[in-house]
Amino acid sequence: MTAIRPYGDTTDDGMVQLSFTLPVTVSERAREAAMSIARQMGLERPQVVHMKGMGADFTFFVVYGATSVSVEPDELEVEERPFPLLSYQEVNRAIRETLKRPLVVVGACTGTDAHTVGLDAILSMKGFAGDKGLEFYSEMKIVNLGSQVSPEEIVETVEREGGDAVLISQVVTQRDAHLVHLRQVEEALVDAGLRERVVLVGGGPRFSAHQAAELGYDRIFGRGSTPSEVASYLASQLDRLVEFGPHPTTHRGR
Amino acid sequence: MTAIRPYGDTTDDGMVQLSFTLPVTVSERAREAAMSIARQMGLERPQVVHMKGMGADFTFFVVYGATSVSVEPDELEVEERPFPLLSYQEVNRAIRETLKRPLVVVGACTGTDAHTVGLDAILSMKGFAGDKGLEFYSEMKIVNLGSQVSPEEIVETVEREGGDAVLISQVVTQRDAHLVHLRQVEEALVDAGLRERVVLVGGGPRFSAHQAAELGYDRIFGRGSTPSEVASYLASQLDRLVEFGPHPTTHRGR
Amino acid sequence: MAVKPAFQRPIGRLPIDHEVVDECRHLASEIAGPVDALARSRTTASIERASLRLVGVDGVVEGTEGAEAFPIPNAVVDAIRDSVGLERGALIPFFDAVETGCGDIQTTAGEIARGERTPRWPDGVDYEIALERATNEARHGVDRIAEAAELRAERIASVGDAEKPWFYLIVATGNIHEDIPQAQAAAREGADVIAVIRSTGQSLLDYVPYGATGDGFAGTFATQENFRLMRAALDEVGEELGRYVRLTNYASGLCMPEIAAMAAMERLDMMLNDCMYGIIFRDINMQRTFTDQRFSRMVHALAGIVINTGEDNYLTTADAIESAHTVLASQFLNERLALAAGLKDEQLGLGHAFEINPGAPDQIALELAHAQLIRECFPNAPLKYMPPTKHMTGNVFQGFLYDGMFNLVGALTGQDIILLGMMTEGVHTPFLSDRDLALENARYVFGGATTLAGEIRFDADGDVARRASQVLEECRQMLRKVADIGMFEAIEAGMFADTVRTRDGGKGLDGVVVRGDGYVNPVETLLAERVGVAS
Amino acid sequence: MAVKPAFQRPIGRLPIDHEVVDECRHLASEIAGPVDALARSRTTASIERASLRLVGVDGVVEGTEGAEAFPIPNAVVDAIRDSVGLERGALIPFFDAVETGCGDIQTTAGEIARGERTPRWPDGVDYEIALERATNEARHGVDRIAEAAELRAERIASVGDAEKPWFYLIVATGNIHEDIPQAQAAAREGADVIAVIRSTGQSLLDYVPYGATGDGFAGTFATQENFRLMRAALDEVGEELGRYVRLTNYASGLCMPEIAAMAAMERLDMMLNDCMYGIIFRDINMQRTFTDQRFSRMVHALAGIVINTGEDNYLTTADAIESAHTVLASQFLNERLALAAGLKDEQLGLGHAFEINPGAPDQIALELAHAQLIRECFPNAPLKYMPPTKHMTGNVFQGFLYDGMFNLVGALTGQDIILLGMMTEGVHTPFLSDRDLALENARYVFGGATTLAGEIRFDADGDVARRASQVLEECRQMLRKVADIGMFEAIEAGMFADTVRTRDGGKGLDGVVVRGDGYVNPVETLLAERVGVAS
Ligand code: B12
Ligand code: B12
Ligand SMILES: Cc1ncc(COP(=O)(O)O)c(C=O)c1O
Ligand SMILES: Cc1ncc(COP(=O)(O)O)c(C=O)c1O
Repeated sequence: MTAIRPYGDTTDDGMVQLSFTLPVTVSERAREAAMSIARQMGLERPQVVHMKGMGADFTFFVVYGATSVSVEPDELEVEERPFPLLSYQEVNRAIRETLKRPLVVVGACTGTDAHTVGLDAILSMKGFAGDKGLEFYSEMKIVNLGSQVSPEEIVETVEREGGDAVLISQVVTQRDAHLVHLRQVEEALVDAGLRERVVLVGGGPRFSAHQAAELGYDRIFGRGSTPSEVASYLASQLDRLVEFGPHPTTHRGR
Repeated sequence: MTAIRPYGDTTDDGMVQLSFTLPVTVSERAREAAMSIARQMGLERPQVVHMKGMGADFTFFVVYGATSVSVEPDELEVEERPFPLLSYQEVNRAIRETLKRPLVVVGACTGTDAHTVGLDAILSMKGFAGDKGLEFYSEMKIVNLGSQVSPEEIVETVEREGGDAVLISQVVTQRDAHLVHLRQVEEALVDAGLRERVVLVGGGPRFSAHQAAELGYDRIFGRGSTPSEVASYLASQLDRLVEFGPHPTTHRGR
Repeated sequence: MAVKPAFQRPIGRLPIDHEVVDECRHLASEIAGPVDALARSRTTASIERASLRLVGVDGVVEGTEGAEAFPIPNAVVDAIRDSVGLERGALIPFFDAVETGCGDIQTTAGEIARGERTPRWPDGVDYEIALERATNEARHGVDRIAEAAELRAERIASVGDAEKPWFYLIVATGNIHEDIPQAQAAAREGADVIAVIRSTGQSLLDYVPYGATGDGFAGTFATQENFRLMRAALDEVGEELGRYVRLTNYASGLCMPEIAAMAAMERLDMMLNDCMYGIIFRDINMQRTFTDQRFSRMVHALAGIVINTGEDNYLTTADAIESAHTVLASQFLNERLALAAGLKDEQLGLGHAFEINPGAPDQIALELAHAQLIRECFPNAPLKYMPPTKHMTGNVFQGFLYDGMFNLVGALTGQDIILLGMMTEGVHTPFLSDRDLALENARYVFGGATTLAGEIRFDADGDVARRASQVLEECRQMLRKVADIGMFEAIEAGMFADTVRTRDGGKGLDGVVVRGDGYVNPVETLLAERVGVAS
Repeated sequence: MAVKPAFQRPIGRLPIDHEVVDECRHLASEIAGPVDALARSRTTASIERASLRLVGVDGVVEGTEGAEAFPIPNAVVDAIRDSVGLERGALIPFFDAVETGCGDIQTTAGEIARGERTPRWPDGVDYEIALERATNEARHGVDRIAEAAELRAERIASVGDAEKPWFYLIVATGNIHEDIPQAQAAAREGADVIAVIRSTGQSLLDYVPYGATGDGFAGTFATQENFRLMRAALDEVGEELGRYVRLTNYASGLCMPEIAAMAAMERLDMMLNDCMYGIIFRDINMQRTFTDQRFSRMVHALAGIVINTGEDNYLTTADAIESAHTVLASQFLNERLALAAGLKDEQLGLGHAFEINPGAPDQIALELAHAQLIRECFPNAPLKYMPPTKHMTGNVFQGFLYDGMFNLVGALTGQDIILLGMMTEGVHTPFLSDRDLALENARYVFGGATTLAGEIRFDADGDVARRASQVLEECRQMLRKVADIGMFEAIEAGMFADTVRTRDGGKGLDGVVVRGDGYVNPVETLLAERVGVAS
């Protein structure tokens, strides 16, 4: 398949819609400034179709124009899910046969983030979009710490409960809060010498799978993820867990 | 003043909103394709916040991201109106004193364009946004040919009426209809040897003053133009008209 | 896609005076009488061409092509006009040529077009022979129209019909091959009706372009082949969706009768057809338009086509508050002239629009009043409600909201056909995504508010009720004036859209012919007979 | 900007059973009784700190800075807790130190904070002296609160007040210096109320950050200095616009009493203050929150501050149709506990929200039913209506439409305070342009539909009326259950938002102290006296 371009109403017309604010008083000069921004972004014959002053110091613009960039979808490497999607039974069986004990999952919203709906969608019975949550899996033990949990509490819990998987949720992204907070948990686990013993998973609406490496996580789930995807992923990591043998602290945990 | 950048909620964050369609089936691959388009347009850390399939062959995207481009408004040359804005009386006086006869204005929507509201806004008594139209000026004679007028009819009318100014409106821009049609009128006037004798003015919502030269027009008016601006412009061109002396055909015209 | 809640037409919600409504209807038929009489006393080049097309004349003169291709029906009618004149119609001279020639319709038409044969007016037996052949062929032609209606009914019965309200979307790329995928995408996302907008200026062409075209400006040429291609594409997607997808085009213009005939033959489902649009908005001669609209409407009537009238156009130039009553007045006239041409109430897609200045105080309340008033005046008509256009700017966000409020008023007042607004109305002809967003908008609003139509009431002495009665009264006053001076005089006096048109001015007068005695047009006679109106 | 049409609160539009409403009120006071008793029998570290702040203790301990700066009021209360305990309140030990020391409040506070002096419990004359000084200073402090109310009234009288409904907009950059220009731009485009959202997690801090801050996450720290700066900026733009612009912040959290006091001193106009939000949504100990909410509400009452309750939060986690009645139930409880703390009906900005799934059938009709029901139940409260959030996605166009329908329902049901929705709710904290578009949206809808509020009626046995009665009945059932088992037990049983909280669980219990006999707090006593409730 060949390269494609944005489509307005004719193949390859390249039409896109753009809107933005400039910190400048509304005026013809402002319009030209917007045109210049649009051109610098590669739009041909851009049209400022709307210009509105907001207070004395800002102006909002809506622009339409044609971009010449194109993309070959087939050339892109899109990561296909590197693990098979399993059924409820398959996941339970895998845990029973490979791990030979319940899989302990510790979940939390860390830092100052109090958005628990996403994490609950993955963990709680109720689940998400008709897909039951991890609490529903007979072979898993879920410890849902809820919101605004500090890295220290998470580490303690992993030790106490003998956590196999750690699930961290971050929803607030302003000023990169989500990256900062995920890293803090990862570091705390490293410091506690637990990092290799657990499957570390992060998630939230503004993440994409790519980011796992840079954050030091085993896997990252983005918007719309389902519990079964998460369960299937955990099942795919069981061998690794077995390798490490039982948690040193597990017995305390039970 | 220094360079400015698009403003989301923090100075210089460079945030812009973008939306477009790609002729591809909705999928993760489609999302990546959109990301690629956004990056090629210079957006840093673009986020595809919305992706929707439209039928089987197209997908719509909404993207937010930060652009690094900036602009220095003061550096831009913005054409300041090259003629003074005159009052109703001043315009009439100028015509009386300089031209010493009524100024004959021929207006038309040419080609297949039937959008007369814009031209009427400039020509008719009623005018535009509370600003009376050219018919209201005692020293002007207005011949409004209305819609879908051929270049030939326009030339004939200019000859018959002894037109001093020719006002052409074009609203439909699809497939550059407006440019094509304006040029046709200009060429017809050239062929008839009338081009230098008349002030040739074009207008429509999608034009900008810049385009006059390339189209061979004396002046182009864009969206939101007012009759007084047009009247003032015509008044600024009287000397030129005088130079050419009376229209060869004028007498036939009266 | 969310299923539409049960559609209903809320009636009896406003305390309007029905005697005033009755008087308006009475005035309208008084006014329409002379117009219909004029139409029955004349024929036009386009009516004769349409009749020839219905008996099988088609194609273009060799050597001519593209948008400029010269149609054989035009060549034949011109030849007949130049030889024997059109006062007695074109069919007799034409079938005389067929019968005295090789007997084949298309071949003979080609010969006449190339000037190889000169038509004559036959007498005696020749006349009888020509008349008999003409009558037989006319019967086939008229049957073909009726069959289109049956075929539509069958298809709907087999694939299933769309629920009301019908979401009506426009495609306008200029190229039928871009139009098709866009129309199909729209249908898949919920469009019930697809309208292919015509290229600018086609309405002023005195012939119909030929074949599949890709060179329209801001619209695609209306050609029989383009009709066929789009109808087939929609049938295909209709099968896929289990929902019959309707197709619309524009009859108005210098070729109303011919385009109406083509639409009937290609099984289009709706046609823009207004008794005055051409006169007021395209400066087409009034005798031409009045005569053509009658013939084209008889064709629509028999073909089971729903007509869409163009009252929305009044509000694109005039103020929607000041001129609200002109819309209503025009609807009463369109209704009357439609019934006179054999159309049934169920075929009257009377048009109106949501065009009040968004900055005007209480605009939403006023739009509700206007839309509900029209609903109450025409309880059995499938009303066509048009979205905001004039006040749409480049602020596509705000525009999307206006379209949402339009949808809401449409839902609350039970409008049947909803022409979905485009957020980019103020910018460009619709993008594929504009249409898709418009459908999402409509699904949300109609899904959420349709049942309210059944249970909302308006305070009997509130502003909405007051406004509705006021508009109705202004309409009565206007119709009384028109009735006083007569329709032609009213148009000459600029009483419609402040536009002055004279009886003999405008385009296309040369194509109007007063029927001489001995005028014969079996197609027209049979049509009138079938739809039950005087020929 | 279009002027708002005359605001009205449509009442008596639904045939709801007012005996049920009365029973709900009755049940609410039954339920609230023990809660108020508990609050009157306890004090908290934050109440004592708030009292100290009101008598003039401020500042942070030298050497500590930024978001981590440790406030002197905390240091003083900690010192008193460690020396003599808080059972009898902090004011007597503190003023004893003042009187036996240099006599200056702030100096003495500094000394105690630095550990240079250890507070003691004075006896005999010393006690009398300390009490007298405490009482005098308390009187000044309480006067200062009352003066804020007067000053507001004067300013409104001089610059002019905003018309209802009030458009409420949020700024949330994290940096007060970015917040200010954005708030001013919003005010210039029509914002009547500006809310500065707090940095995430501030509600769990057991101290109030100090000074002007720029390092908040998704919100700006609530500090007295930030309050002052924004209030001044809004006064400035208010002068310019000839319209008093209101300022809002959040009291809820571990420092409710202190933030309430700061808000009063800096003349904020509204405060988010809910009797249960901290317990349910922030896992703050219930004794702490119930005790703190009472003190903070007495402060608001005297300061003429309108409280905003947080019922909208129930719908961000639960389904808006299933849980509609929980919103109403919570409103009855918030109302009761507010009146018990001296607030007047006009100060009760009871919250609710437009959160029904946009895909649900008849969602617009259902939202109308819910909003109108609440309007009918609380005819004198300045209701605060919250926009869609949960179902807002990255489709900003569709989101803009949802916000428009929210505005419409707000207009039709006469909601007083409209928190304008952001089309980018599903994406990021508001951009400056998001706010401006939201205002344009609101001007259009309220300008166009407000008068309809006066004249729309609903079919007495239609879905809207039926739905309203159903929700009211479900609310009664819930309140009956709560009344049966008691409030604390109900929360322990997870009857609110399916969230289980125990009496001794959650954050901040360590700051709760049962008042011993001999508890003295002139600030609290005077406040109760002034607002006319039992101390
Ligand atoms: C509900 C909500 C709230 C509720 C939260 C209730 C609760 N108990 O969770 C309340 C009202 C308390 C709230 C408060 C605030 N909120 Co809030 N809130 C939302 C809202 C409306 C919906 C979020 C939601 O529930 N989504 C539904 C869930 C199912 O989706 P999800 O979180 O994406 O989760 C899915 C995936 O991401 C993934 N996933 C998520 N986590 C994890 C974890 C793992 C391990 C895995 C595998 C997968 C996974 O799986 C889930 C299922 O598919 C959004 C706006 C919006 N429409 O998105 C704003 C939003 C998230 N909130 C926002 C803000 C700023 C706040 C506040 C900070 C505002 C303030 N200063 O007061 C406060 C403070 C809260 C805090 N301290 O963090 C912003 C965040 C902006 C940003 N990008 O930084 C948003 C986007 C609104 C906005 N535009 O401003 N909020
Ligand atoms: C009203 C209208 C109509 C009316 C026109 C009635 C009439 N007598 O004019 C009707 C219903 C007939 C109509 C029909 C069509 N329309 Co139309 N119409 C509009 C609409 C809604 C408003 C235009 C308008 O009146 N603006 C108000 C005037 C005052 O503004 P203006 O034209 O910009 O004029 C100002 C300036 O531009 C300037 N100016 C303009 N001309 C001149 C000339 C001179 C000399 C000077 C100095 C200044 C000047 O001064 C004016 C005052 O400031 C626009 C959508 C929109 N909201 O813009 C679509 C629009 C212009 N129409 C459009 C189309 C495609 C059509 C059709 C071709 C559709 C079809 N295929 O059927 C038809 C055919 C008409 C034809 N043959 O040209 C498209 C054009 C797309 C494009 N950019 O190419 C638009 C943008 C709608 C859309 N998004 O699809 N239309
Ligand atoms: C009744 C009617 N006919 C035809 C048209 C289109 O006409 P034209 O093709 O002349 O632009 C319209 C457009 O609004 C209309 O309302
Ligand atoms: C009543 C109430 N208080 C406080 C807040 C903000 O709380 P926090 O600062 O804990 O996010 C909200 C937010 O929705 C609220 O509704």
